[in-house]
Amino acid sequence: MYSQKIAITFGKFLNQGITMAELDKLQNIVTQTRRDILRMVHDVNSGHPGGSLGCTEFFIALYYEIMNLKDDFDMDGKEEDIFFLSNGHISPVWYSVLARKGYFPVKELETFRKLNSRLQGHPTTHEGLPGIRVSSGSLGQGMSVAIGAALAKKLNGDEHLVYSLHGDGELQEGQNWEAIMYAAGNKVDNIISTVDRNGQQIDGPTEDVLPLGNLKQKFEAFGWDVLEVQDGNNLEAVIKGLNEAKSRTGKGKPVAIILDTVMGHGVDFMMHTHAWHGKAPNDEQLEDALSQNAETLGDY
Amino acid sequence: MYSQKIAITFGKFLNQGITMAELDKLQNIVTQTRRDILRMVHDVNSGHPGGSLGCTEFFIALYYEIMNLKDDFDMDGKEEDIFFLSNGHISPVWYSVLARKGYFPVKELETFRKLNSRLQGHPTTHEGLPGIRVSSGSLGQGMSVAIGAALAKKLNGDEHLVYSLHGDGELQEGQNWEAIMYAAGNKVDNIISTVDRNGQQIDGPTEDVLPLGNLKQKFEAFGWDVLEVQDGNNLEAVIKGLNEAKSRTGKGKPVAIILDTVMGHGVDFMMHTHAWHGKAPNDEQLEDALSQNAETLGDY
Amino acid sequence: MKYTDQGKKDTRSGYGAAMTELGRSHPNVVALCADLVGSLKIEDFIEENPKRFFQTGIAEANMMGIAAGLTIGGKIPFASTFANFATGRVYDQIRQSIAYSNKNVKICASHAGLTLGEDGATHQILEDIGMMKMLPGMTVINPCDYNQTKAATLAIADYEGPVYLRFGRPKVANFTPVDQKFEIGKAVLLQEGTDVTIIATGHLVWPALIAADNLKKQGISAEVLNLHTIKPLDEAAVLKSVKKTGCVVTAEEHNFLGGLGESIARTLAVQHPTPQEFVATQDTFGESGTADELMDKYGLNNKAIEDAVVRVKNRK
Amino acid sequence: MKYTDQGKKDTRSGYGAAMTELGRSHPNVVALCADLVGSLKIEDFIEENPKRFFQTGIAEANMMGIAAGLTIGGKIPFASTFANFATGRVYDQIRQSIAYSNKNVKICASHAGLTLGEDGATHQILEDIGMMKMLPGMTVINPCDYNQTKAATLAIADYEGPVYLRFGRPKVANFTPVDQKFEIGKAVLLQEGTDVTIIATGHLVWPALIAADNLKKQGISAEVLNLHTIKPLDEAAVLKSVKKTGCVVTAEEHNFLGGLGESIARTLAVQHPTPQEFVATQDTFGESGTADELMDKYGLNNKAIEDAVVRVKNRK
Ligand SMILES: Cc1ncc(C[n+]2csc(CCOP(=O)(O)OP(=O)(O)O)c2C)c(N)n1
Ligand SMILES: Cc1ncc(C[n+]2csc(CCOP(=O)(O)OP(=O)(O)O)c2C)c(N)n1
Ligand SMILES: [Mg+2]
Ligand SMILES: [Mg+2]
Repeated sequence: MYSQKIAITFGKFLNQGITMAELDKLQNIVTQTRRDILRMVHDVNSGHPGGSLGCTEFFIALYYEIMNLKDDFDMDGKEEDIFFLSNGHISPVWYSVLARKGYFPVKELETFRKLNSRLQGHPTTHEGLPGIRVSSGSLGQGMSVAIGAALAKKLNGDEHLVYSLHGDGELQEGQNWEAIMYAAGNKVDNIISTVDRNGQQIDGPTEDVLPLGNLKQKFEAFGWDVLEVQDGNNLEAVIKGLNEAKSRTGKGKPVAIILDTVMGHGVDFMMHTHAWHGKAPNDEQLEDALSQNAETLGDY
Repeated sequence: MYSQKIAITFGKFLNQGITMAELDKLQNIVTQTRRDILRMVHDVNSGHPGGSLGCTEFFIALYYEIMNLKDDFDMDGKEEDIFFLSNGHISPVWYSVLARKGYFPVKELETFRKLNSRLQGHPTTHEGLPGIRVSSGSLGQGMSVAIGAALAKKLNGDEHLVYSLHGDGELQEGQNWEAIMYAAGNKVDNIISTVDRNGQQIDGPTEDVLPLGNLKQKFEAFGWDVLEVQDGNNLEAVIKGLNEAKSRTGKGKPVAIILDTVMGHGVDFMMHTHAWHGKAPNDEQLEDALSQNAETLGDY
Repeated sequence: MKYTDQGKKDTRSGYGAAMTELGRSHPNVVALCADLVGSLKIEDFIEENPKRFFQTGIAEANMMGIAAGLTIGGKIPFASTFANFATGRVYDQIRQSIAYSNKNVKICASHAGLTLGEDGATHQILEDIGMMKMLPGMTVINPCDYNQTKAATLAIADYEGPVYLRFGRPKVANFTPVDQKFEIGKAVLLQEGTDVTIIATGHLVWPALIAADNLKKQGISAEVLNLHTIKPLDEAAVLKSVKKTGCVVTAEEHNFLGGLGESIARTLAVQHPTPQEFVATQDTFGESGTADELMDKYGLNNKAIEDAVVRVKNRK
Repeated sequence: MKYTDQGKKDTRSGYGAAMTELGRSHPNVVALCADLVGSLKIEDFIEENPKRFFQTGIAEANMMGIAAGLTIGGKIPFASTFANFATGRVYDQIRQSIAYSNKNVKICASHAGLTLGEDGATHQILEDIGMMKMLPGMTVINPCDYNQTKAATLAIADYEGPVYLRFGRPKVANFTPVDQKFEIGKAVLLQEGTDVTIIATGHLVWPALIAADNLKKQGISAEVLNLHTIKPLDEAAVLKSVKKTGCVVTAEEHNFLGGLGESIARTLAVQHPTPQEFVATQDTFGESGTADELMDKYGLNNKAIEDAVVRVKNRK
């Protein structure tokens, strides 16, 4: 079961290194996840590969090295770390990681975005998919929910952490800044919110569409402790960054990670452009993309 | 008509002083406005004196010294400066100023918050009250509207400015930060947005309710040019601040004024507390309050 | 009349009183508010349970999201503010993070309708019932007086699932029995009659009773249903009554578009087409004025109900 | 059938095409979008009028406020995004800054209803008609095909006042005459009949025509009204038809709560109580799937309309 691995690796880091062998193993999972993403969106000719591919290392780091998870999924998530995906459109990467961690059968990935599936276009609790605690898809709502869950943990005397992920374009939604202001003002210091700073959104580069500028400065002006992780597609760097963030929790400030990623990472023709934000590859493109990410753990 | 005064004073300042005699005259209007506010809210035993009293100097400065206004009111406001009140609950001060500037009969102030009045609890265009261009009252919407009007001015080649006023508590609404991000990103540099930094909101001091912290730093992190005016209840300081802000327009950045005011200013027992945010004085309290603000121009 | 006013009280104070009780009886109940603690009458809850209260400042969207998050970990959040800011301001947040996510959040909304008075139209939501009833899985409740609001607040704490509870600001007749249990989704037959069914909700229930009384003097026998739960709709009670009387007047402090009246019209159109009249606002915004002035001007009183009854009876 | 599909097209492209024309003909028309330019098909407008386009990023509330502000100075803003984010996300902003302020803003919403498909429930608003119809002064339009969406977009530019225009993503039959002028508030009688009135809007109009055709083969004569304007409601057209046929089926890509169906039920309850059946979603969220799969699963097709007709005829 997925928690086995966790039982072994949990608590191992915190300013410690990770062995090359372990990294290799995780890297294989990263590659397989990319294949899953590509095959899922291709199969239904819809969905969001760009952000998913860019956040793959983050998800693998989080679920395999960072979070302390219980054996079985329950909605309350007491006495374990919990994660919220606010930018719900990158559901493919989450579904792949959840499936391969054992939350539900890997085979079920083939139902993605199809009628009667638990793997809805955007993540939802409505169909009872294990691993998911709130619906997302309409942007800008996830940080508020994560804060609520973090407050519940405090009330419950539960020292585990709450993680959340947000698109950079998503930060244009004002609700985020309500949440950001709230979390700092109320010392919600058991939350680590990561921003997928890929610099892209649907209509183009974020700085063309509506400049976000210096996000570190903005979060800091709102009272957060902010960490910038430059290479968000380097697994080791991501793990290190997340561990560093972890070490900054419990100090009276919420913690943000500005994670520089490349949209479409791992597929050369999808990288550095918003073109693949929400577009699936055709047969030929899929073949090309998969050839750049060789099967490691077996396709679903 | 109200524009006469303007015709004389417009363009006089911009880093210039104001004579003592002129100041005295304006100060008299300030005092009368305070009387109007108090009498209006007392009469209907409802409305918001605290913020109104705190922003009186701002309104008098704006309408008598700063804005360039046309003779007659029209909705489009082309070729004149225009003003938006986002924190609509402080309508009493605006109504008094508009009436005494000639937008509508001073006598009409006595209809405030009564059935069938044009002077609704919160400002509205719905009843056709001259001087008002959009409804407010539901907080957080005014800056977006002001930006829209500023963009229209740019499209129309109209070099006049757009002014807006916002409560400090109001800045907790996320829509403001959407607007703040937009205005900077799109170089809306024909807008001057003032924040009534009275440090109070309904449930208490802003820093207790939900800390706003350093507002200058926040606006600057979002790309605005920010001016702090320490004594927002000193008419000269306010005029100076507004003129300084004016001189900073047209330089590629939206301009914000953080105006330190005292809620309830001018009435000793109303000052420095949120208690009078939305409460009317009783008969005795009114008498006391009016005795601190002697009639100058004649009550309505 | 068989009901007597035990003394005028505001329904929001019924909410506040119940919150105080829930604070003592239900350790998992938490409260949220967006800078309107005094208006929501939850000072006692906060004083007794400071750690179980979350002040979000003027940020209703964030409040709804935090409420959703608090359910994860077993809390039962009561998120409260003015009705406009508890619905229209945050519809999409309620929709996704609460309704579609099936979170056990209680959205508690004061100052609904016209009767908050002088603040005027920006604060007078007349569309909240319509909005909330359209959300799949949402329970929509509009109690009629202090006692019933208190009972409803207690009841929804023990009900699992999202709820919209709507109440108001003015002091109105408090006439339901102090110990009457609140049954979600079950209309209360207040008065039996044979000539017409009056289905009222919220602040219109008391005027409906007065109307029934006045109508009796004119020889018209009106049945009065207190439809405190607009969703799920007690179709059985509605149909039973309407089949007997043959015509219906609905009365609500809401736009006649989208509200309780249209729910009844729909139910009847599908099951038993019946002449109906709507006592409701007529697709206008509200305005400043006292509660009573407004109810009179916008035709939300016993007189309007009586007139509607006469109209609808003639259409049988 | 007397209508022929001129070739399947998406209604949103009708919007885009009209925007291109308005860009050339109406110098005061400006466009806004919240990071969904491609989905709204306004690339041509933007290319030809870069200064008259405002990209707000993912900030719909701000977009609505800016649109309101742009009217001050004489602009005619077309603010466009997905229907969910154009309504529920910004209801209070529309309410105060646009509707209550009576601003000449056109809210143009694509991807309404189920038929946007795979994105699922968070994007599938089925409550927008209900929300927008409850706003005093709002005009609510849901055209049925590419040609009509284009005509409606052109028409609202010349109409003074706030408008909600709702259209969709899938390619559907394009069958209304290419040069048919769009008359706001005037239902189009597509097919005369005597046994039943089918009142359809949006994507349900074409299925309604197919249903009428099939019903004819069974000897049932159905009248079909294209009710493209839900508000103001063409009560005269509705009543005229229903008084003739004696029963009605409403069909809409919307929750049966709060939408067109309830508007009809209300109108009839007050003026002419009539058996009615609702073809609409049954108070559920949507889900992922292709447009066709979803319309079938949720009972929004000609078959569902035919069944409803048979049911309602038996209730006459
Ligand atoms: C409230 C809301 N508005 C608009 C959308 C449509 N939308 C989906 S993804 C997206 C762009 C998101 O940009 P970003 O957060 O940077 O994610 P990325 O494209 O980098 O994956 C938009 C506008 C939405 N889902 N929710
Ligand atoms: C969206 C919204 N939420 C809540 C309210 C209720 N309300 C009116 S004034 C106010 C406090 C405003 O604080 P601030 O902006 O600092 O104004 P001040 O009290 O200083 O006048 C609140 C919460 C409102 N009008 N609009
Ligand atoms: Mg991005
Ligand atoms: Mg303040």
